[in-house]
Amino acid sequence: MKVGVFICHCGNNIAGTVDVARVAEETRKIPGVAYAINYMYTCSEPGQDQIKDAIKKYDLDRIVVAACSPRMHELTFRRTVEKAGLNRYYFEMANIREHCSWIGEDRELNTNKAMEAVRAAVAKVMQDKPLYSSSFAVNKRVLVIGGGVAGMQAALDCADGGHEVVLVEKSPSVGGMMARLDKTFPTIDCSICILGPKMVDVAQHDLIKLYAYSEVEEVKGYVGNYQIKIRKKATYVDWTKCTGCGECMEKCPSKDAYDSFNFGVAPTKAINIPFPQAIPKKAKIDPTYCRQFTKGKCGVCAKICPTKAINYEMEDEIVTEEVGAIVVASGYGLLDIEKMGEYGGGRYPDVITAIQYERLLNASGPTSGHIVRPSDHEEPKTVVFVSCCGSRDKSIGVPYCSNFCCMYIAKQAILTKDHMPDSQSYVFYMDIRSPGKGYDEFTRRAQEEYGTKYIRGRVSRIFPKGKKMVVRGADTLLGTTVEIEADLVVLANAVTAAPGAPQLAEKLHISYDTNAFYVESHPKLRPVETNTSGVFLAGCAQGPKDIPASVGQGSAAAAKVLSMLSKDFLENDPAIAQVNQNACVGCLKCVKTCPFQAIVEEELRGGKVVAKVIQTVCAGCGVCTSTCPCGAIQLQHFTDNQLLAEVNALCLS
Amino acid sequence: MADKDYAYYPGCSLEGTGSAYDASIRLVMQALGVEVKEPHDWSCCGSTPAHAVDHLLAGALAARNLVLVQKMGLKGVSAPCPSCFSALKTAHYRMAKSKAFKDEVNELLDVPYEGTVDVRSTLQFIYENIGVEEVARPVKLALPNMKVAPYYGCILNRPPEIAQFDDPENPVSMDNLISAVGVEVVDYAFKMECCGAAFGVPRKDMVNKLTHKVLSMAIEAGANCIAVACPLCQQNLDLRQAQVNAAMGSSFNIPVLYFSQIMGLTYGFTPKELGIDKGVVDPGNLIETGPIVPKEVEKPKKTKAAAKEAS
Amino acid sequence: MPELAGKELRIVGFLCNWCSYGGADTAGVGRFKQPTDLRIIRVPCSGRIDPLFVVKALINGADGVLVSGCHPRDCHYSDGNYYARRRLEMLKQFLPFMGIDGKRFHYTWVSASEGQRWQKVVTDFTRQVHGIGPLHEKKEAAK
Amino acid sequence: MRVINLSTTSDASFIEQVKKESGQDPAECYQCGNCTAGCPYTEFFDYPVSMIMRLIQAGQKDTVLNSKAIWLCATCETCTTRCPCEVDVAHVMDTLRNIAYREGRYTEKDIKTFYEAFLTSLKNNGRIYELGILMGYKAKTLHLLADADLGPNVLVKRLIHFQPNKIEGRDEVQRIFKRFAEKRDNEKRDNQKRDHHG
Amino acid sequence: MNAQELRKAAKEVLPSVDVVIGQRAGFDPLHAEPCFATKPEDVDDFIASPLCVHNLASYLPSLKGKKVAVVVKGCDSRTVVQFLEEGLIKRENVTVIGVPCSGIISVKKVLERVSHEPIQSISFDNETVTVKTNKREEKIPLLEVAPGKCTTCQYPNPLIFDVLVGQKLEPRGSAEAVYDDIREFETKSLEERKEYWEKTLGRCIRCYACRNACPLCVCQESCIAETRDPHWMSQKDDPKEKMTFHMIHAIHLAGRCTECGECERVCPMDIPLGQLKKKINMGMKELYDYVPGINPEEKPPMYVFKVEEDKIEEHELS
Repeated sequence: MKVGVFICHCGNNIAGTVDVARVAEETRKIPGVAYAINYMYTCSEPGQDQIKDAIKKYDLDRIVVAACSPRMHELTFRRTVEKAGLNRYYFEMANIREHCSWIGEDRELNTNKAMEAVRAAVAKVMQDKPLYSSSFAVNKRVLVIGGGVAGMQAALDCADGGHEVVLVEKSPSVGGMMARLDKTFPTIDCSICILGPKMVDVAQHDLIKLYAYSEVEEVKGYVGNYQIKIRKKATYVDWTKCTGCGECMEKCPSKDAYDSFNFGVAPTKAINIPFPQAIPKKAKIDPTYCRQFTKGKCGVCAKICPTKAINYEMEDEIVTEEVGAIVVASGYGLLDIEKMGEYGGGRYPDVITAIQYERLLNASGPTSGHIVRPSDHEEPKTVVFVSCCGSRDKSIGVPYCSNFCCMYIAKQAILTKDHMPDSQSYVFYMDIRSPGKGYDEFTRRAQEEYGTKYIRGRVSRIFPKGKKMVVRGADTLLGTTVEIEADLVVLANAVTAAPGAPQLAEKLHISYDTNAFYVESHPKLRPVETNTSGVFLAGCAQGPKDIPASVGQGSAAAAKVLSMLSKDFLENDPAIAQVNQNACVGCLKCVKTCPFQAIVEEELRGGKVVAKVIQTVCAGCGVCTSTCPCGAIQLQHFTDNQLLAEVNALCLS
Repeated sequence: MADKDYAYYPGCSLEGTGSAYDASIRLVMQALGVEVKEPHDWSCCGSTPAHAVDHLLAGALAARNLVLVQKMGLKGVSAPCPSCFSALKTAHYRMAKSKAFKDEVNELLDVPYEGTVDVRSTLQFIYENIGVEEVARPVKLALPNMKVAPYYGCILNRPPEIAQFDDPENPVSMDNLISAVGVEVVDYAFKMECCGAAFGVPRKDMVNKLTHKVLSMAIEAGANCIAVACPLCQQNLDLRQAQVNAAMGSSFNIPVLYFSQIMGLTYGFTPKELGIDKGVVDPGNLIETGPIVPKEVEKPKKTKAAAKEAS
Repeated sequence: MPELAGKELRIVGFLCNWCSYGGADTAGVGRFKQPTDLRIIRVPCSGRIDPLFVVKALINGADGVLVSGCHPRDCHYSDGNYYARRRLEMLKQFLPFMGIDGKRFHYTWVSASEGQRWQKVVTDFTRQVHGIGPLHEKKEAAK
Repeated sequence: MRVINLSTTSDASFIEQVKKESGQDPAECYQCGNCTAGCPYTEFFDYPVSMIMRLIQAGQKDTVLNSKAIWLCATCETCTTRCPCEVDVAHVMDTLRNIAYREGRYTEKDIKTFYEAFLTSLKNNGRIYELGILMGYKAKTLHLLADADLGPNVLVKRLIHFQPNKIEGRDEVQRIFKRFAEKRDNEKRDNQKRDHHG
Repeated sequence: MNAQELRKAAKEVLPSVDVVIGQRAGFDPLHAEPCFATKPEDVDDFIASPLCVHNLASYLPSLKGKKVAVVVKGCDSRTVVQFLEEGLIKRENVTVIGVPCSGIISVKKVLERVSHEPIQSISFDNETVTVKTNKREEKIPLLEVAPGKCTTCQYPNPLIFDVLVGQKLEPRGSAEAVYDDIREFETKSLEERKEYWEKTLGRCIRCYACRNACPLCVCQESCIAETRDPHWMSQKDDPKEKMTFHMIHAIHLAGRCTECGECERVCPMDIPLGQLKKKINMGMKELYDYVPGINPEEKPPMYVFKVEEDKIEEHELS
């Protein structure tokens, strides 16, 4: 065995606090090391060439690079050694930068530590085995979860790329939050006017199969070969017959149903089509309000429906779809303002949320765009906007900024003035966050052209006084408490993860952060990938973001899907578990603990029962290896012997 | 149902200005069949002046009393006065949280505090350990004229980490107790805005303004009587009403009763027994009792915490 | 020589690739200074860490062993750290029975973003191990 | 307006002291102003609460410890309850008052006198004797007529009793005060020694 | 215990199984040996007495695929249950003949008691053992020559059985007292414990009898103490390697060991190996509220988890 070791200076990053020449010198004494040298920038092209040349010149068969973190350059160097004809797994990195030169102050100790790291890496590389990927066929259909603007964008881009798309939307219509907005910042263009055509495209695209009012029930399989169970929730209306004429909604006698599309700003009918531009434009019965369900008799809609589409006996239906890639665009939720006791916690009718206000502003909303106070339906003259309602408030568990509230508050303030020129708006803010193109100018316009009064401080208390709501906040620039007697208070309540986000993540085997937003593979370089290959992210499911960013991410996720599906076969990572059938005693404890159900029981000829790894499902965690009492199942590249070699190198000397 | 075997720490105010609070609580407890166990030879909790001057001294003065309860072998202690409650509970909380602080405090004491005593306000004790159902049982009479605005003051349930009782922004315990004995309650926004009582002696200017705000909000909401659970609040809102009127040009004349006095009235005790005559503002016909008129039982209001749990 | 005699003790760390190894990288990028005693072995997941590796290290020369994985709920492989927690806790309770101070072995959770937490874990654990002293007789390092 | 030279006047040891004694990190405050907004006393303060927090962050020891605000805070806990950064602001105010008291800075003398009258009564009797405190306070502040308008009412209604209620364990309470005084004296001496050597 | 009843029961079971495993008299009066009965006359050799020290359940996994009936004491039955928990045997293939047991003998203790004089006969009456040697006759209370597990036995009655032979008995002593010996050992200092184990385990000759006798050591010839891949241990005669081996054995049995005592019984060097496993079991009970071999429906704690563990707290660094 001839190991070559390359010790990188990383300019002064390593050489500054580690005596790299001495490390090389000591490394040469390690048995098995045939060649060791230190070099300025090993990852540079000449640096890599040096490795390739040395492999040929000295007939090296294993390579160690002592440099930065393997999370940084492991792949780079694997490719290098591969180009020089070695198996890419005959390579190890010793991290002497992040874990050594950057954190230790004493040159002598650092140098010693670097030598130790090299010794462990050499011990490991000498135990390394060549590994080879195997390939498997890819199903070229795509599942998109969530029919908001991000999901629709991803679905359309994938479909335009020639792949069949299964789009699953939880609510009865696609459109998401954007469909509820009146106007969008900073252009003040009508939200549904720009979104509507996209929704129609989704409905009419030959390659898009839309499941509205449906949810993902179960996800099985692995990248390239997923089996998805989808629950089509009972609508009690046969959508193959419903024409969306709206007759039923008009005649329905149950008028107090909660309107989730309008966030309860006004009631709706028990049978309803959520909004005029809905896609699909189909009616659905809400059984908690429908008299047929609550009282057992009514049947008005069934009687008048011209196509006889009503079916009170309908039940949920489970369908299965097979896909190769998944885009998760499941959107966001909003903080329940009951958590804000000092703002009345939802007890005062004239303290509303911004999305409710959006519905009041909207011409197709329940008030036809007329702004009225919920308590007495009078037009408010003084409107106070409270930003950071829950956001950046770790005391209620939302430590982050909700990203786009500053902008929509400015928009709503502008629209308020447009609707009611004699009104006065106030905005309580902590910081105005407006870093997008044309955004800061927009918030300035709200103040300069529309006379919105911005007050720098948080609101501490909102309480009623006669017909008014008193908003007591601080003006920290004035250095005192201020009070405003408002007719209407609009809370910019925090953006939260969508309800049920953790459960969906568990089904998909993707990680979510403490706030239940989904975690991308790398915050900068892999922003739409997840740690589960084949599953991609778009929109607010990954974190609060505005419309352009969501659309951008939808397209980015689609691009990732398209590039993945451009191949007919995918290669698996060979660093997965492997069973030594001779050693396996068939106790099958590994089957019990595998988090991915990647291990199954196999009966050999002669009746011996052993464990068997499904290569494509195994994710390479190694739980099985530490479960197996006899070491018969080994995670490749992290086998017991490989890790023991490192332990022994560090301990037994 | 939680344990009812708690000590009762009246505190200095209830021996003086708040004697009517003490008397009414003892009567209410008697009607509810709960024995009042006063720790022998209790001392002052230290109140605001102690913690304003030094946390360690404050901790030790309070902890001496917790040690007395510890010696009685009881699970906990209830204190009617929020100031005492806060002093005792804060001492307990900080000693539980920091061993260093606990050791320092115990160095000052003859007998160390082991950290085992559950401290509650007497309001919390009645509300949680006895419960609204039991509280409704001894009711004999109605108070048809009374419309009560419960005033909680600042520290009965604040800060929530320490007080661990009711909702810190919209408390409902006193509302529910008074409703439970059949008396009408009005909701208003200043249930817990500070009335400034702590500075009643040295800074009357501040107190007048703050008290004025609280009283006007309650009256605006339609109340003709204020219920309190604090001897300092009672003194401040009642005794100083004339001072407030003089300073602020108002003409308030609203009686301020302890919640326990209101409960006592419905249990059939006389105003004199309950010390209602010790108040400055005459309650007049508000305390006239009448026969109970059965009405639909209102559901108790939910606290935020309970609502959250339910969802 | 494995540790600089007199200045260091021998501490072996097992870190999961996705969270804690990344957290240690983050600490490095942030230049958060740490004691140098720790030697890190990278594993894909804390669930890969057989308690026997810890035993092996402690019996054969390590004075302390540190294991760190993703926080519960954050495991890259969704469940690996839950198994690790059970197994390592078992070991933690068993070691003192054999006469090995349980404080020589610590397991914890550090995410890839928690550079400062990593610095604190390393600093505190190193101090803790130094507080107990060496587990093995130290041979004079041959210079 | 005063110009503050942050290079020369920011007292890092003061920030550290507040942090240590209160157990709260002033750096966690991001100056949203919620405490100031909710504080019932803002109108009486010379510096609103959020500005006291800012002054601590800026290490302005004298301005903070000489402020009226720290004496006028009634520890009503509104700020603590609503602080989005989970800073126990009321406890910080209390700590500042403790430090100011120890250093002999009493910007609101009447309040300090009232506290002392209260604690003296406590020390002497083990319990509080309201009339005694009032008398002691009036004698010291010379506000002899304070609350005189209340007098007849109070006396008539017998709210205040005329005899102090002394407890048996008075000496135990006095021992608390004694040990406390000794402890603080020793600390002071140690600090002086250290300063001297340092 | 009554041998007649046992033989009767075994004969009734025999036609429906391939083999009935019991114990019969061994090569000397003190020893019994396993007896694999396939014919009714084999059953006539069965004995039932404190001499029946073998845990016969150990044979079950190796007889996979056969219909087997096995005679078990209370403690042995836990092994059966544990096999079921781990899916190592199929319930329908096993017929359990349960025998309540008031204690067995420790051959080593008996021999010590009679100073290793050759034994001519041994008999049992209630809980008294009468031993005749070539020099004398001695009556000894059974518990004085019983293995440690019997003195605090909580499971005198089989926990699982198809046929029960004999009357059910009461547990011996309180459940808390079971771990008294462990707690007492833990009053020693860390240094004393380390020294004790170094010395005690130093006696080990690495014969692997403990492992071979252990019913739950599923690996047997694949045991990582002897394999090259993975290469956990060298064959060097070194105290560290001995310590490593016994810790491997104990840790592999975490949440699995039913404390049948076979490892100690067979150890030629008289090493109290059961203590290591017992200590870990104590932790399993405290941490996961789990006792091995009690409930066939349970899952051993090392192969499951809870997202929120009830008893595990984050460890603070000092």
